[in-house]
Amino acid sequence: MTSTVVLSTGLVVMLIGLWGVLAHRNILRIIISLSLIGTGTHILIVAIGYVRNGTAPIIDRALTVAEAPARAVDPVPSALVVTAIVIGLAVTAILLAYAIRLYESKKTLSIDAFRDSKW
Amino acid sequence: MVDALLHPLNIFIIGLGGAFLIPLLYRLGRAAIAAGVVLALAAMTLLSGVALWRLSHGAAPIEILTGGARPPLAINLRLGLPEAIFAFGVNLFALLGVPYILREKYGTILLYLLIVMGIQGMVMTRDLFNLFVFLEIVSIATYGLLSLRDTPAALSATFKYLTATVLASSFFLLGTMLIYAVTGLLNIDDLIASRASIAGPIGFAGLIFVLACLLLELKPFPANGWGLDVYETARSDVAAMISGGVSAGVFFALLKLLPLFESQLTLIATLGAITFVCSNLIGLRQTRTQRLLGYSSIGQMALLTLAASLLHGPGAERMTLLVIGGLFVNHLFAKVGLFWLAGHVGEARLRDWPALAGRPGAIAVFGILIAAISGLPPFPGFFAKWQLVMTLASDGRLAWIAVILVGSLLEAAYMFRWFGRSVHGTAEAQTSAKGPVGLLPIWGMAILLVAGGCISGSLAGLASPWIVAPLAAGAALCLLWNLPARIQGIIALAIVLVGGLWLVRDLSGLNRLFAVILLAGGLVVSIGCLYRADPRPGFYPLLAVMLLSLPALPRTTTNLEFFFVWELITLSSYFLILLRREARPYALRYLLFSLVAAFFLLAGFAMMQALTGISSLAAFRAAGPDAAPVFILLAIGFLIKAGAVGVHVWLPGAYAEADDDVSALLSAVISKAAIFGLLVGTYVAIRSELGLDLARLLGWIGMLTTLVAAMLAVRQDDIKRMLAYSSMSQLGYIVAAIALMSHLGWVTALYLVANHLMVKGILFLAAAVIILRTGTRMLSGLGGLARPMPLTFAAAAIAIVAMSGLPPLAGFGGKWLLLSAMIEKGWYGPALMTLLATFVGLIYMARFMQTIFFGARGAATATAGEAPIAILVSQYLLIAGILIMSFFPILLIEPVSKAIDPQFASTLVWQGMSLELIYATWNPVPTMTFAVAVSILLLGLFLLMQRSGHVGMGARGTSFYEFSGSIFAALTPPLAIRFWGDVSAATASAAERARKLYTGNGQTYNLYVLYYVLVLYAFGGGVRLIWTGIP
Amino acid sequence: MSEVAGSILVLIGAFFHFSAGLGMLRMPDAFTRMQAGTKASTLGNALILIGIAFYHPGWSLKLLILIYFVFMTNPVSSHALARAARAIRIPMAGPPPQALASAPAAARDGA
Amino acid sequence: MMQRLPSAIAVLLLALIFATIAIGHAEQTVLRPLAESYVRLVPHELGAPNVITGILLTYRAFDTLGEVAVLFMVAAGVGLVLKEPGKAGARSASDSEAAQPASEIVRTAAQILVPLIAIFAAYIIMNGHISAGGGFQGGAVIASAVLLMLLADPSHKLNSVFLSVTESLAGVLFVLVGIAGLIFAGGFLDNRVLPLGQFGAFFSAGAIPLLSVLLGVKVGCELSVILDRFRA
Repeated sequence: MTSTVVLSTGLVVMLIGLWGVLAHRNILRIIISLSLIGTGTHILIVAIGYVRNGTAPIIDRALTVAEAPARAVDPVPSALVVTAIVIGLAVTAILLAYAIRLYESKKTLSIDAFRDSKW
Repeated sequence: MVDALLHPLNIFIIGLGGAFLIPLLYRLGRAAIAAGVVLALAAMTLLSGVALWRLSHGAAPIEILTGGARPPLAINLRLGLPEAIFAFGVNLFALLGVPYILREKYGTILLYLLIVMGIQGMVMTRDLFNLFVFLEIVSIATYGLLSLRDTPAALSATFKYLTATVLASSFFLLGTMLIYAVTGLLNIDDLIASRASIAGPIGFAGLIFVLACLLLELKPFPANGWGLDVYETARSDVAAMISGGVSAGVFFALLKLLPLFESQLTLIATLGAITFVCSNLIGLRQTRTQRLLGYSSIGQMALLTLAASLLHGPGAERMTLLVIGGLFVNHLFAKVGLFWLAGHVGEARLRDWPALAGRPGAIAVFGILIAAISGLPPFPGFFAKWQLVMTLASDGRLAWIAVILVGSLLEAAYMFRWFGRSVHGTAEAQTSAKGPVGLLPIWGMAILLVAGGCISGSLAGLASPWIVAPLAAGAALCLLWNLPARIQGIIALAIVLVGGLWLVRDLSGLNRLFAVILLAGGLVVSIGCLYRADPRPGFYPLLAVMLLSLPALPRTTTNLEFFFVWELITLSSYFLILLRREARPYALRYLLFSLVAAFFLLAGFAMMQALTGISSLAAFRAAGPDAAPVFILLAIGFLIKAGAVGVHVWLPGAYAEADDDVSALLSAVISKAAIFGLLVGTYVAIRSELGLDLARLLGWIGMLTTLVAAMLAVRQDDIKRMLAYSSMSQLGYIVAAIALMSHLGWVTALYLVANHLMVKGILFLAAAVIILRTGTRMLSGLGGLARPMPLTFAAAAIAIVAMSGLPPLAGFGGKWLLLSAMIEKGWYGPALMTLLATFVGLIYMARFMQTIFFGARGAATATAGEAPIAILVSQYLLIAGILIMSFFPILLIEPVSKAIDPQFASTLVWQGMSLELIYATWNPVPTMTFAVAVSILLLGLFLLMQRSGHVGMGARGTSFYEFSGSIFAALTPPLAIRFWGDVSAATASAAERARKLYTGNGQTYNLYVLYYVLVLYAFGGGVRLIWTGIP
Repeated sequence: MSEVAGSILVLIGAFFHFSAGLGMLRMPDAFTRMQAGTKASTLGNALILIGIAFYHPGWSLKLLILIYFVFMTNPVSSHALARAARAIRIPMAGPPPQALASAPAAARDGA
Repeated sequence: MMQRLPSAIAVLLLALIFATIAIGHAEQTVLRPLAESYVRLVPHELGAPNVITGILLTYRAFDTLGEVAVLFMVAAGVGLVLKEPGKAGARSASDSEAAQPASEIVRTAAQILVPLIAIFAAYIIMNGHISAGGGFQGGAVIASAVLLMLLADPSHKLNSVFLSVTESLAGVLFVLVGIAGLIFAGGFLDNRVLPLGQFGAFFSAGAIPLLSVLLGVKVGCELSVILDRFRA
């Protein structure tokens, strides 16, 4: 149940991001929307790894080695999400760098202004 | 130890470690970076090359483990044979392309190294999430490299590319995680093994999202505007990297995940087909080089996708490897080479490309790349397409073959149009092209293509060394490029003579006859080529390829060999035609119709092989009655090449506008290749029950061609056009003779072949002389040349008599044989048409002789002298042939008859008429008397008309010809021209409409991307899933 | 009992966060939005962290450091932002005085 | 505006697909085999209490290496995209105002916070194998300290040579540790080149802490470089 709520949240965040990519004209907003899509995916990844009544897969006083397989949540999505976040950050950085250059080239951030090549 | 050093894991260690080292090397200086990156790339190339070598010699796929654990726990990679091909190809191209980036900032070099590593990671990894990581490595490196060009257009294109690919990779991540949610697995092998458990809404959506990302990264129509913009605006070496490298990685990822998408295979193939056809269609309307190449790249990737999804299945691994490997290698090297060439030439617009003119080296490499990309021999794409079509035919998937061939034709159309326009310079061109050193990497690509072609040729079963003899001769002659033209020519003819004799040495029967006729005819007519002393770069190498291919054609024993040589003839003759600037549009038309013809042949061969399971041409003799469609396909193909009426529109232009000596070769010699093909193809019809009706149709087509072409010839004012239509007309007789499918018919056909070869050789060479000496080719400007050039006049007169069917020369015998054969079969209609056509033929031939050689001397003919010695030698050798054939017909007919015998002896078509009887009916007095009577009658008719004022002999004889010309004009409306014009206009307007999809707005492109995902979901089975899933 | 108290605190904190979000959306210009975002979320953060401390008393010290951290960073960042906004002369949405009385602020949201 | 309707339809249709996912999702009640073997094997074989770090730095270290490469490339790529820092003057008209020194509040806060953040970062990096944390997270925190420093002193020039050399060295060392695993342990990037030590101790879990530190340093440098490039 819990994870379904989180998962749905992730999906909704993705949808918001998608709508933003398609509806907003401002390049910065499009970039924000793209990273929203990424964030939604990250939420979803974490939700996928959840196991009912599970806890973080870190062996400490609260979780012994023996009971870990029964109580830990799936560690794989948690590991993957780190990678995914870093990649998302990397992509956003590149996008922003290009946004700066685009603004320099035409002094506007409206995506409609950047349709130089077509057909 | 050595094995450890050669382990492919080191590719990644070198790639990553090398990239991390570059900032440190930067502190040591530029030279250190250059050395480092070259070393790293060379090492990666070496590693993948060694692996490829071992794998191709039967070694087991190399497992690459990481993290000190076995696969499901840790990430593993695998280097099998397909992976090694891709990796080695990418490494080679990266190594050759390194000069383009060495002068950039070190950040660029680092990205370059990492993108090469990342592509190989995508190729080798067996972990779904690791695939995502490598996909991102490749994408981000691309984003960085794209910044090398920072015009406003390039920046906005990059931004569109960025948003679209980020969207796509978001779907990949989402899909990966959804698949993980269902299966708990990330290892691709495990996922494939437990494919059945990836079900339900989540698993299905996961699969579709992953598939969507991979397809989107391959830039499918119509969700690919962002990709095209980048291809157009990026620096050419970066565009090459995207087209060759990045796409390769993505495609391979798709290939290895394909077992997961088994229920979507048809959908993938359909989408690939749509992209392949549409992108090549739109390519027709492009005016900018790199965008054109972009459309072509997308088309090639779609073809790869199409092939991969169609071939997918158990037991198809080897075929998949051959087809996919061949297509990939071909695309990689050719497209990368073309992109580099675009960068080298530096002209963004296609119409600026004549800057290349006057640089034979650049044009040669350009031609190689264009031929390769269009799937012509001897390059890997040719063999790959061949095998793809063969496999599809054996599965009975004929519609897919049609799609592939249509798309290929469109691609060849714009590629060769581009090439044709670039070869001849304009006055103001010769601007910005750089020195020849920059061509070195591009030559590297060309050489790799040739090497790849050799390998895939031998894999495809093309093992005989003689098959490449024409190409070897051409290549050898290329080395003599700086010798004077005539010396080159003599060497070329010597090589052809030696090579040709070697080729025909152990042939027998009909094949030997044809080989000897084609070789001897080609050599003799080619002597005429020596009259030109001006350097024509590439002429003699191409001539050698063509002349050696002609006798090689009868030598072929398998359908692949035949098709290979056939395409060589097409290609070399196209290049020869293109040598003359004015021939440009006609050369393109020639090539396109030749390719259509070739594709019909390909389809026919494929069906034949599917029917009989034999790749040998002997299959034609053993074909059963179900081979009728094969016969139809082959007959259409050969008829197009023979210039049958309706599909003849390529012929007059190509024959008339090519260089004068090339025209002679085309008409006299090359056209006979189609006749040989038709003979081979007709074997099929002989055996099939439908065959006889079809043969009758063929006969009618032949006679109609003869008649229409003769009428058209009368109307021409241009000598060469008149001769071109005359060739078409004569070919019609031959087609009709073959269609008779009787012993007598075939003897006639061969007799006519030899006759026409010699006659048309003489006449076209005469035309060449006239044009050379007078500077005009219009009948209206000529006249009275008999006196200044008596030898030419004599030669032409003999040729005309031999062609017209007047006794006593060979043409008479041919006509007589033809009529006898037709009467024998009861074909009275065609026989009547033969007579009619002969009469019409007489009109234009008389006009030809009369206008040129008699009457008042035209303005242009005042200073004319006798023909050059080379042409006279050639002509009089041919005349010797005519005389021998006329007076000793037995010398030709007996071997012909013997050669045909074995084939007909086994059939029942030959209705017992003996050879002696033929001679008996031909030689006696009544025959001769009848012939003379007819001639006298015709002459009388002619004189009568002249006296009654219809024909003014003295007044240049124009009014009669105008009169008859106008009648024939009414009888032959330009239906074919109009039809083909409409076809081409319709294609162009379809392309124009399709490209309006690309609005240039990045947001619209994102919308397309999203809709693409939705369509994939819906047609991949999602509608049913939602329908049943949500009651 | 302490869990109920903690829950209430977390809930109140969440409410402040919500109002911070609302303020970001509805406030007319950069400065007022910044103010809404900073103030409400600082308080919200603190309340939530205190609420968590009720759940896990053992974490109190760490949470206290966190609260300190939030109190340090939030105002500083919003200050820096505001200063930057003023430096590049982002206009303030100052309504004319007479309009202030009649029209509700919501009608002029800057979205 | 013409696109609003098709966009809305597209998003709605995608929402329908997403709805099937949300409806079809069933929370797991037990770990699946692969996940379970990770939970069992990481403490046992790798000696790392934090299973996630164990996965990240050994079993899926190849991914991590790729990620490092991604960040490395972004640092280079952003530099390429935003080339010619000399053109910064043309970049915005209000450049002169933007370059004014930071206010005292920011400077003071930076003085207090930067050391705090740095300590926190070190803690996160060094405890990655024992508790929540790790190289990436720590590296990001380092970068936030750098960002704060830059805010406090906008004219401050980062020592980009130092950063790039450090970053490269860290990367090279990471690969070298991987090669060491290839030679001395089970395979490329195997952490068992160093003794596993006592479970849960600070120096334990083989090469994981070392890799963590390298990662933290590298990520911190890379992010700082990226920030610096954007500032230009």
